[in-house]
Amino acid sequence: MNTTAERDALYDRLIVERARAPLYAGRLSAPDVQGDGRNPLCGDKTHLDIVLNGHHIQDIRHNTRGCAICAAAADLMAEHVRGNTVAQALAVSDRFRAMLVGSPSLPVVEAQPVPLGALEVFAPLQSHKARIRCAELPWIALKEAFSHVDG
Amino acid sequence: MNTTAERDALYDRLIVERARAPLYAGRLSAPDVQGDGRNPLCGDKTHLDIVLNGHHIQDIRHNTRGCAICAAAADLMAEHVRGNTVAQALAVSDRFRAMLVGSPSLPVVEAQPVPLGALEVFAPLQSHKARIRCAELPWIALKEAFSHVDG
Amino acid sequence: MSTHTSTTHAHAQLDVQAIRQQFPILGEKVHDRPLVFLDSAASAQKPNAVIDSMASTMRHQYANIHRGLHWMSERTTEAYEGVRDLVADFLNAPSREEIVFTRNSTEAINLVAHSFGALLKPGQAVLISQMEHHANLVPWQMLRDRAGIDLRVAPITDDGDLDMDAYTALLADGKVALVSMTHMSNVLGTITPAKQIADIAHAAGALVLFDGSQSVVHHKTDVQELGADFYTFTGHKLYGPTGIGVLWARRDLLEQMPPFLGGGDMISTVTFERSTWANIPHKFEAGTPAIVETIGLGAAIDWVSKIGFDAIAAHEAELTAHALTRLATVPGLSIVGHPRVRGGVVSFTMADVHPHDIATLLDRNGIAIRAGHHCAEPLMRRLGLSATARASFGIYTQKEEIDVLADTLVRIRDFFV
Amino acid sequence: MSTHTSTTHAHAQLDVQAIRQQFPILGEKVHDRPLVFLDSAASAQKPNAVIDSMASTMRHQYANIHRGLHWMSERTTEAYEGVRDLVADFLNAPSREEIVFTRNSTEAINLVAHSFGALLKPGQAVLISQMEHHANLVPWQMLRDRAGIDLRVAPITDDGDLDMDAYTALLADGKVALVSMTHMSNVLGTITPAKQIADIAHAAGALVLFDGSQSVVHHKTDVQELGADFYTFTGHKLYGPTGIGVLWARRDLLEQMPPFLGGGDMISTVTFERSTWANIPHKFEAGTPAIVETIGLGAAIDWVSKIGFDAIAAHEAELTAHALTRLATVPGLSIVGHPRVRGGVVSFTMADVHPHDIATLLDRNGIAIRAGHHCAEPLMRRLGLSATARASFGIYTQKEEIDVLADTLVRIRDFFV
Ligand SMILES: Cc1ncc(COP(=O)(O)O)c(C=O)c1O
Ligand SMILES: Cc1ncc(COP(=O)(O)O)c(C=O)c1O
Repeated sequence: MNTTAERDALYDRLIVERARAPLYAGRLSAPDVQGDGRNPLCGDKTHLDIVLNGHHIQDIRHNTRGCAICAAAADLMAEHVRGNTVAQALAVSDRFRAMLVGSPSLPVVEAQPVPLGALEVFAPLQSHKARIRCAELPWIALKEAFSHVDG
Repeated sequence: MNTTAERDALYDRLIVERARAPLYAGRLSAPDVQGDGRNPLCGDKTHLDIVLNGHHIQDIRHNTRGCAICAAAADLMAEHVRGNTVAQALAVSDRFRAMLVGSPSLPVVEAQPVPLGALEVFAPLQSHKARIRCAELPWIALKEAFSHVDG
Repeated sequence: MSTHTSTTHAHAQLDVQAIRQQFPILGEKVHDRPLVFLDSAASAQKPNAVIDSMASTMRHQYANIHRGLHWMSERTTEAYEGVRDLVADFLNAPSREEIVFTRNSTEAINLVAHSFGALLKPGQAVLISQMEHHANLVPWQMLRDRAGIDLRVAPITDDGDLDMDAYTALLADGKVALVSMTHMSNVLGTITPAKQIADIAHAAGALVLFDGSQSVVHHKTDVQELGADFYTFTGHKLYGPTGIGVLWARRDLLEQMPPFLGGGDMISTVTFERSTWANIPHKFEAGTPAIVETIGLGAAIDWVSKIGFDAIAAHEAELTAHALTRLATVPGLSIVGHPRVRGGVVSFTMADVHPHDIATLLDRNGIAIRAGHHCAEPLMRRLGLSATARASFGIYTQKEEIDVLADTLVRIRDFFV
Repeated sequence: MSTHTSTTHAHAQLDVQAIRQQFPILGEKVHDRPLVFLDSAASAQKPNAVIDSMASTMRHQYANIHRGLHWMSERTTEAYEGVRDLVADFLNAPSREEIVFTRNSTEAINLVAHSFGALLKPGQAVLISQMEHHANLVPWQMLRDRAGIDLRVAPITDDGDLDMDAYTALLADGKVALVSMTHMSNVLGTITPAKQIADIAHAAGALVLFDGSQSVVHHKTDVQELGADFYTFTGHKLYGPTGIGVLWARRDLLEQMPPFLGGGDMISTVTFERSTWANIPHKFEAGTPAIVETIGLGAAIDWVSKIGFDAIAAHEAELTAHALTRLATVPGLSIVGHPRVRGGVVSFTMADVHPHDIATLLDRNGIAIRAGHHCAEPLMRRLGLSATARASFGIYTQKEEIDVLADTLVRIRDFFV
């Protein structure tokens, strides 16, 4: 589907692949914390299982039913935050959100710039505001999981 | 007030005079029937006292508080229907209404044309629809008065 | 599944090109592609006739209505009240006083739930169907919770038709005071057998309201022939303005119902102690109405009437048949709903591609469709789906646009599989 | 009587000619005379900026909002929601989520009477004033009759000001839950001391709603500075479209209040058994809103803001002062209401000439004013009148038009006496 694909930086190959064949899908047998996200508007759902090691995210798996944006966002989030401290993960979350909404309040020079890496494939959502919540859903679930954990 | 008067066939001299100095204002001491009209929108009010002689309107007086159109309509109505039979008066009422609303359903050739005489000064109300009810109020009171009388 | 419509003169032909010329927006580009607008069931685009009538009212002849004695006010009142005649005619309502202007269909149904609902007693019931838009569900839930009435739901068949036996059975105990049902589903396209629904309701002592939001757009509506007691529709789906809708109800019902909103224009007299109400329909129109929008609705009705529902229905039946044929060739695509009689709305899903991804990818190609629960969550649950993609057709839709849709869907599917 | 306004920069000057150029309707003739439009308090005329923004939305960028994933829908949603920001700014509301779009002021007040009213208990009271428009009286009467609350009426002085002592006394027993009062009388022109009214209400444990239908047009409104809890206004008096109004309310109040109308867009989830509500403000906006009208309201607010309330208030104060001076010279004319602070609305009567005759005769001369009870019957009764004539002024009003009014009134009076 050349024309459509070319026209559509939004559906980066990476997003489509991770939606189809996620690397971090599944459940963990003994998670320390769990989180859920649900968007009643479109039926998107995600569940997170997380194993902590001190402040660090030792392992993370997601169980996602939803659109490609949501599914890929969950998988790429899991990949990105694995090994992070909780505080680092939450900082990524803020940075990710700022990228999506194109926030002008984003500090231009950050003391400790938080790299987004592969998560930058979601940047084109800026012009599809109605889909931003799809990419955010896993991050909402992550925040929920950490809501009882000190950073 | 030349310009205004000239421009304003609606406020015929006759209307203004009858509003200011009505000939049929007042009450009758022993009316056979009475009628009331009231327009809450503008506070116009009229009360009719009528003495009948068989089917004929022997005497009629009105007590009107309202705008010039309403006051003059009451006075000219009283003048017009005095001596009429009830049936004749009601026929005039219909004819008057048809004139005001410019009814296209008015029969073009009437078997017994009902002359309106001086009441025709109200014809320009056709283009001031919001004022038609002012001229109609006395006729509504007349209908009420006759509602228990056989024509 | 047939694509039957009530048209009798199939030879009535639409000049779609000439019609498209009258919709400036159809010349716009989206993501550098010509706009292919297949979302008319959400809201239709507006012809110049409507846009110009609104602009010209504001430019040349505007003032507040009803209470003014001056020329601008009298002319604007005439224009506004003239639309009441037009709407009465459009629905073949017995009288203009039975036409109440509202913001939209939603407000019209809420008005009935509030004012007719005030006449209901605990233990009485309202009966809706499984395929209602939230607009014809939530107001009745709110009434149920407020007034202790019962809310019943008539099931649909797997094809997406009302289950007539179950419907009849739900009326059997004589407790249903009102059947409130869609005249056309905004998800399945189903055109419900309104006359039959009304007859069965009446036989059981129930009144009937039809939500005509979708259906008035596609065929001629005759509330007397249908045997309706209430009927609602919304201007913006009928090529008219936003902010204006219509409730039609039988005179005796409107007369019994207490008012809905209080304020100017709906009163006869007011004292601090008590107020008395104006005659119908004014009793139900409080405050300054959507004057310019009502006039715009009049222009829309004029415009649609001039084209004629014979031609419109024939055109839309052809489009719908074409869409069903073409979409059947897209790998992995399933049509949602196979009703006996349908209007120009087609819902579908695609294996392995979420409806939201379909919608976004179509949009990148300039094609506007809708995806989601379409304000009919309980219906989605009945269908076992969380969302569908929906293409819907209007007067200005061209067969070629449906071809573009089908071709693009094939490419989207390739992309994902 | 002073014609004080809150303007501080009296030097801010309006170029009235340039402004009039932007209102095509002001070039119209009525009965062969140039239109002299002195009825803006009933509804203002619309500048090109508003007309064009609505027409251009419908021509170039329109679709239903919120639920759409396609470009037209997203852009229209942005435009619609952008107006919420504008309105929040216009009223200096603490947050955009506190802005609810309604059809008009009347619906906004009804929404509060319904949804805030649902939180009141029998024995609690709502306090209004003697000079309320029916829109701020009838909804409370209906609530009283429905919910068993008490409705109290604060008297006005003979000059047409709120009687502050009586007002304070009516709050003394602590039973008043809500004071609902006009911020400017549409009959007397009175601008009420809102800040003081709010302080006294709050001290007595009552909340306060201001009906800003008339006042937002004439001066800058700051709901935080006023200490308001609810505030309402209507688009069509603010040079904006019909069919769109605004309720502002404090977030915590909106959050506590149950929804008003049920339907699409106001829900979070729906099953046949129960529904849950969307967050504020959407909880209060059921169904397809007046999308194009909201965008038009945004254009009106932009337009008015660019001119600036300093200049507007100064211009209208000058016009009002001029009107009071010139009308004083008309034989037999009495001004109705001599409030301490007033906006650009002047009611009057003439000995021996009924207000309706005045209005019709002025109209024959091209001059549009209003005559009647102005949807304030109880106020008329308080004043011992059945009707008044009312001239009202806007941004586009010229001193010369007031002169034409006064001269024509003299001739009308001559005609009758
Ligand atoms: C003081 C006041 N309140 C309320 C209203 C009602 O406004 P609307 O008819 O736009 O709801 C008006 C205008 O008519 C008014 O002047
Ligand atoms: C079947 C049906 N009913 C009701 C509605 C509600 O219409 P509106 O949002 O204009 O009130 C719609 C459209 O959204 C609909 O499709």
